[in-house]
Amino acid sequence: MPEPFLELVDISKNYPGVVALDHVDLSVSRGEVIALIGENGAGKSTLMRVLGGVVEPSGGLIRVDGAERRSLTVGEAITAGIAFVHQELNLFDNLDVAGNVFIGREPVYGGPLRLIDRKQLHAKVQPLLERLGADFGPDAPLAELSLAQHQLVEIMKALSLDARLVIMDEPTSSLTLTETDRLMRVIAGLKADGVSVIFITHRLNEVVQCADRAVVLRDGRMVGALRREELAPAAMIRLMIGRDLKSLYVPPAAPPGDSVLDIEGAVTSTYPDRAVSLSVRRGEILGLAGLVGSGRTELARAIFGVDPLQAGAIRLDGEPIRVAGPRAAIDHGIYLIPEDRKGCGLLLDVSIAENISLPDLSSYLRFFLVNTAQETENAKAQRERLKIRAPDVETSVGSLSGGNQQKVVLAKWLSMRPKVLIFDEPTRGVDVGAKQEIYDMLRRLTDAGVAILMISSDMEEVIGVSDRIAVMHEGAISGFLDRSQFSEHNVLQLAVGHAVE
Amino acid sequence: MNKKDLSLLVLILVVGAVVAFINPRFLYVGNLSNTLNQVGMFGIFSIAEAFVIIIGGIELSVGSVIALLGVLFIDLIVNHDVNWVLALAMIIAGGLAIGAVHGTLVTKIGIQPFVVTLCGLLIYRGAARYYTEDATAGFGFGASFPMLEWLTAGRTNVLGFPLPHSVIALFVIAVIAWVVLHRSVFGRYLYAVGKNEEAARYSGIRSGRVVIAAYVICGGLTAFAAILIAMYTRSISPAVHGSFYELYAIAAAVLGGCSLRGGEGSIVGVVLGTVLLQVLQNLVNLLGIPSSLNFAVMGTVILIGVLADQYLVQRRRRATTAKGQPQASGAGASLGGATAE
Amino acid sequence: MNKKDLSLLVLILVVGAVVAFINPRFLYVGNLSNTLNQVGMFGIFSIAEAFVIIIGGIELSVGSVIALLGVLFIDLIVNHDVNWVLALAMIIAGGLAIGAVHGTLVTKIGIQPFVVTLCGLLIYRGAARYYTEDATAGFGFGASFPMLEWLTAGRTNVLGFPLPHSVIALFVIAVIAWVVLHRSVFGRYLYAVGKNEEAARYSGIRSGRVVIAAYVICGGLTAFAAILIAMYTRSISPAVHGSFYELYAIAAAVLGGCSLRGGEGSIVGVVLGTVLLQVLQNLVNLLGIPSSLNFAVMGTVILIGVLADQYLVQRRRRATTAKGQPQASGAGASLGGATAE
Amino acid sequence: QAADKKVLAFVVNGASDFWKIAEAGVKKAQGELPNYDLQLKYPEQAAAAVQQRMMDDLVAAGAAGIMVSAVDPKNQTEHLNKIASQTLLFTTDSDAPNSKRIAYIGSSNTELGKDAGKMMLKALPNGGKCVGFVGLPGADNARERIEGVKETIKGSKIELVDVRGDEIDQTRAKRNVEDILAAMPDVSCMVGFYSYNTPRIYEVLKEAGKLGKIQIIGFDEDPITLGGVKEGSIAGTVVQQPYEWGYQGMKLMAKYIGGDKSGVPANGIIIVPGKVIDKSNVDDFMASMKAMLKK
Ligand SMILES: Nc1ncnc2c1ncn2[C@@H]1O[C@H](COP(=O)(O)OP(=O)(O)OP(=O)(O)O)[C@@H](O)[C@H]1O
Ligand SMILES: Nc1ncnc2c1ncn2[C@@H]1O[C@H](COP(=O)(O)OP(=O)(O)OP(=O)(O)O)[C@@H](O)[C@H]1O
Ligand SMILES: [Mg+2]
Ligand SMILES: [Mg+2]
Repeated sequence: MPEPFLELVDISKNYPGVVALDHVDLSVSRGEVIALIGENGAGKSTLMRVLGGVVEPSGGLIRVDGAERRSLTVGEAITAGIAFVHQELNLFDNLDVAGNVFIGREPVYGGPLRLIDRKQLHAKVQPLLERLGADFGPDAPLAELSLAQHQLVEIMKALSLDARLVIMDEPTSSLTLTETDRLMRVIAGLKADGVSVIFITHRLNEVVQCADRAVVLRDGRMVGALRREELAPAAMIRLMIGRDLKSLYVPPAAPPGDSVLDIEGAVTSTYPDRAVSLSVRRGEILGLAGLVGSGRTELARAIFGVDPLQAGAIRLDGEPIRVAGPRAAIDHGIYLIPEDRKGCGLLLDVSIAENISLPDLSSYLRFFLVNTAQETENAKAQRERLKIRAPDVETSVGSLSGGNQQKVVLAKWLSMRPKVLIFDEPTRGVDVGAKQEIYDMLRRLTDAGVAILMISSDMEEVIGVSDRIAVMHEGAISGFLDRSQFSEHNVLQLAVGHAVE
Repeated sequence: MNKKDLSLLVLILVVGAVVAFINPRFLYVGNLSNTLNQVGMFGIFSIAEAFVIIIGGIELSVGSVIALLGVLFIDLIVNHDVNWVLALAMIIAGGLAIGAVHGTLVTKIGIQPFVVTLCGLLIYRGAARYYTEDATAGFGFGASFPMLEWLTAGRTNVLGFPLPHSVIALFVIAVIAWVVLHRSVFGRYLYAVGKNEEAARYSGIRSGRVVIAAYVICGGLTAFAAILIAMYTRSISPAVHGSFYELYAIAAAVLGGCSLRGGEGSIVGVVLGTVLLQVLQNLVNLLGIPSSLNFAVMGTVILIGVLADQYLVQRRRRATTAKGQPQASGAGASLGGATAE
Repeated sequence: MNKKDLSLLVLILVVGAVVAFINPRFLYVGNLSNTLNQVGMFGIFSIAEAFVIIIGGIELSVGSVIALLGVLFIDLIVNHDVNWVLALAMIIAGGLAIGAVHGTLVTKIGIQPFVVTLCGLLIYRGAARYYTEDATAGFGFGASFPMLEWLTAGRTNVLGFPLPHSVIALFVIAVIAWVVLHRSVFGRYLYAVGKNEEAARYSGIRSGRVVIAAYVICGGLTAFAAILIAMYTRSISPAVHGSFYELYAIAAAVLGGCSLRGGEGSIVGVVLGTVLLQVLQNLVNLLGIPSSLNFAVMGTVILIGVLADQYLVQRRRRATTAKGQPQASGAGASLGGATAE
Repeated sequence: QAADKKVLAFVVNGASDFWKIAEAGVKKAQGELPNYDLQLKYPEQAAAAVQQRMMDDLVAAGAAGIMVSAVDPKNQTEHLNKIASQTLLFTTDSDAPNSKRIAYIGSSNTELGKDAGKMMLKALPNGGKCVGFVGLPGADNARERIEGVKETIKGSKIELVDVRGDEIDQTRAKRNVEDILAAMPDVSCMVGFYSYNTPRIYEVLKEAGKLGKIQIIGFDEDPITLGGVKEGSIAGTVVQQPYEWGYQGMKLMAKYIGGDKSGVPANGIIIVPGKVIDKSNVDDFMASMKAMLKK
């Protein structure tokens, strides 16, 4: 094994009331692919932020090429050849794709004027786009790309750095199988070029696919490492959460009832010449799969009334309804849990309790005022139930780990009484243990008569949780699958627009 | 009372103590009462402004609205012999209407708040000047509305202290605003919309309505302040009356912890901000500082206060870190500090 | 030229055509030349303001800086017999220094830009007034600096048109600013920091330096404008000189597509915004509209322009949707429209 | 219609009631000058630049004559000359003696100040501390009035200890009086140098119950000032005669354009003296004002 060029020694990081990292060691050698796994809030992102120069550790040493230091700055990290794909995307929606990829490292001409060489810039971005199979050009304005496409741009940014080490913090959390596969190949390519990769994910099969070793964090401590040959989901789960997990799928208690939500000929603005029709039945989980940009989020937004429906009708319990806006949808009992938690799901610098109560404040009323005691109580209950890792419910959501933020988004809606729940990537960034809790909860909800539409890019989740799957391709439904037809192959066939044989 | 408000209070007390030390007349009942009267008038429209700032908007037409509605009010009761209760109701209704128009233009038509209210600033000022043909609107000699005057510009003895009614009005308004902002559902919505409108909409908040409501509240309170101010000056030159008052209002709100990016601010802070600004004005006259330095003194004291606060915050932080305690990363200073985004 | 700028240009042309139709003197060479002269002076400090707005800051002290530096400039060359080239350099240096101080207070100490520059507004105005003891600073009769006067306030005949030098200066500055903002790496950083400072820092951009640089540029350009304006008015009453100019500057920038939330705006837009504001001023005098309505006309035209633009955008959108073509969802209106956040 | 009439513009230095009276004079002149279009122009701000802009625009619009109350005559000379070279230029209110203006019509602020000073001497035979209030202490008219006062009271036991400025903000103006009352309990007279200052003084003293105990000397003819004079609580006020400026000035300009230059004296200065209004003549003055503003 080659000498490690980068070592983290005895790194600790304390936040008020939280020990995020507790004396962690990690070393990286050339061409090594390390998977970093652990529960939500275990400290994975924090560890990587220390490495990327974003967070200053409270203690410990960082050794780069033998030189020791207490902390790095972003600039030093970049100079040391470390590229970083952040968990929370850090892009500029007033620039185009090329501008984002090369921000801070633009090719220039004109001497001291440092003018941007646009041609060269585009030329440099084009191969990256192809490498990841992106369906947009280098001059696409970022504001018009979907979340998953943003994630691809972030990855390109890291790849363009010619780094020695690429850190990817949950790069695949909103990618579908196709893009993920492509990314796996990219990682293999990097490895072959001698570039090291640290890879954080909650999708354990990805770890099995590409990692040389897996490092497991729990409660800020390193609890184990698995070599390539030991990598198996069960072993990883045991290290991560300290127990085994049962299988994903729990069948419904009763066969599904009548259809609750009927979408007929819905047309969204991105695909004005395609229409979607589907219905969700009482007590069932309808999975909605598709490739990045297939229009699933757009559909959900239109049903929820965020965007106007260009054409088509929505029926609830057979009655046609008009959804003028999210409030109207909620009044009808249709809820949406959005995929973009930072942009649409949360008020970042507000406490967990206030975030949870926000959609349902009227039920906390006491003499026209908010009953904060009841609010806190309910938030505490949700925190227990979803195992949100935070010192208390007064903690502001912005300081939570990504997965825990996602749990807060879920908690916002689960304390209410919906008829139809639309989940857009419900477990984005959520760890395996908590995922299971969430799936159990979905099942309990359907058993209580709720209809669930679950948009998911996680193949395992779509197949493991749904009672039925609808697949979207370029703004239209390309087919439905019953449980008997469930398979990766079938879903993928439909997702690329082919029929199932 | 949060930390920001506390810093502000300390600053006010320090400034007050220094002034009182140099000129003990600062603490005379008459002087305090006069200063409180100003705080009352300015505080009300500063609170108005705070509502709009909290939802992430801005209201630049405060000064012009004060001029226009003031002129109209005096005109109604002096020249048109309208009963003052009716006139008062009409003016408040006018303020609410102006707010509704601004809110609608911002939300339904989607014009930037800065542009909408800048146009308001220009149009209302012009309207006031045109309406009076640039003449001063005033009560004239001996015109008297004893009841109205007593209510708006009078003072009531409370334990020997002549408490101006304007400050009583401010107190009532501040208490209500505090409850609304910090305790009611609507207040939660205001902050939510100001922090992240998209997320608020996804939570089923009709953000458009909330924004309009904020502008309407702002308009109504400003109208009320306009009446108090008109009754105080008893004469209004439409070309200059209330000009720059929007800046006072925004300054008070920002000093009081509001962020112009929305989603932040406390009523106690806004009131304290107003107090600071008025004490500074008082100080200049009381210490016999040349009135040309009035502005400079205000600016300097605010800057020193903010710098001192920032310095203390940083020292405190260093101290806690040294003691090995975890430190709040990104905790801004309490006074006028950049709110982390 | 983007869509926003185009809408603004159309609005200017429409207003111009209407004015010219009512009073053809609008198009007289002398009048156009005078208006352009104003555009030159106001455009320069509007561009200055735009730099700060693009990085997500705000600069409220523009007017006061124009007063203070103007007073100092005149004082230097008239009373202290400083060579004007040296004086010019000193004043520009002063502007740069003011910008550096503001930038440092914002980034290193972490005080909100609004607070820093509000204090600046107050302090510089006070300093100017104190320095001159509130007296007007001016050249007096017969004082003459032919070269300086020609350079700053003169006009050169270009194809029979007396082109004011101020507008030539604006042109040069605008071209440079355009290249810097829209073509250089530094410009890219300005937009990046304005949009998302945290992300900029994660990308290895020294956002602190970028912010300071923006304030320094703003200070320098404002100083230059201060000299032009001083040479135009040839007299400065420190109490009122340049007051409200920050509002003009911000208005021009916002009309030209800058968002006060940062990260947006184009130089062409800012210049067009200035042109619109100046044409509106010209219009009031030319059409014999009562000057009390000056402000109201300005406000009304801007509002109508923005509303018309918004209306057209919405119609266009509906039309394309009907034609079944894909449309950019969330595309705001082009003029003064709320920039989507 | 109006387009083919010659335009004569009266450009004032800012909006105030004072100019309303001048406007009445202008209106009277308009009645007698049917072939002219007389306009009174208020710049939207009392700033030299704004006023210059306005005059440039007026010249561009073809004005035949401009009578201007220059914001800053000392330093506007050059620009006034430029205007004078393109159209007939009169100055009023404050003169620009070095400019190429044809005539100045107005009063002398120093003389007005002296009148006020004399009134102070009469009102305070035993002397005392006085405080002045003014909008813009640096403005020429304010300086000259203050100087006039100081010159007259020099050597007496009366002292003008301070003059507070208020930027023409009425709230500040009233506040200043309140603050001075608090800061200087021994003040024995207050002078309102701008037209709105005196009413503010009157109101504050009335509210404080100090009317009669503290002498008030005013300038200009605000209705409250006149009321106070009539009531006896204001010692007196010094007024200018803007009505005459507007009336005579416009007539003179028309005459001059018509070719008759006899109305303009050699030095070009036409002084319309000010008037001291006290209890003895206030009724007459109010009656004549009423008559003037009726038109
Ligand atoms: N700025 C902060 N302030 C306070 N606490 C923080 C802050 N950032 C992170 N934490 C805490 O540190 C702990 C570790 O967070 P981290 O983001 O590293 O988790 P993670 O392993 O990446 O989890 P996930 O899988 O959910 O992304 C969490 O408990 C989190 O609440
Ligand atoms: N704000 C926007 N402006 C313009 N186009 C957009 C915008 N948001 C999304 N799109 C486009 O709409 C298409 C559908 O996006 P959508 O988010 O619905 O896809 P999706 O199926 O949810 O996929 P994923 O979320 O996995 O990317 C994409 O091609 C995307 O480029
Ligand atoms: Mg994480
Ligand atoms: Mg999606």
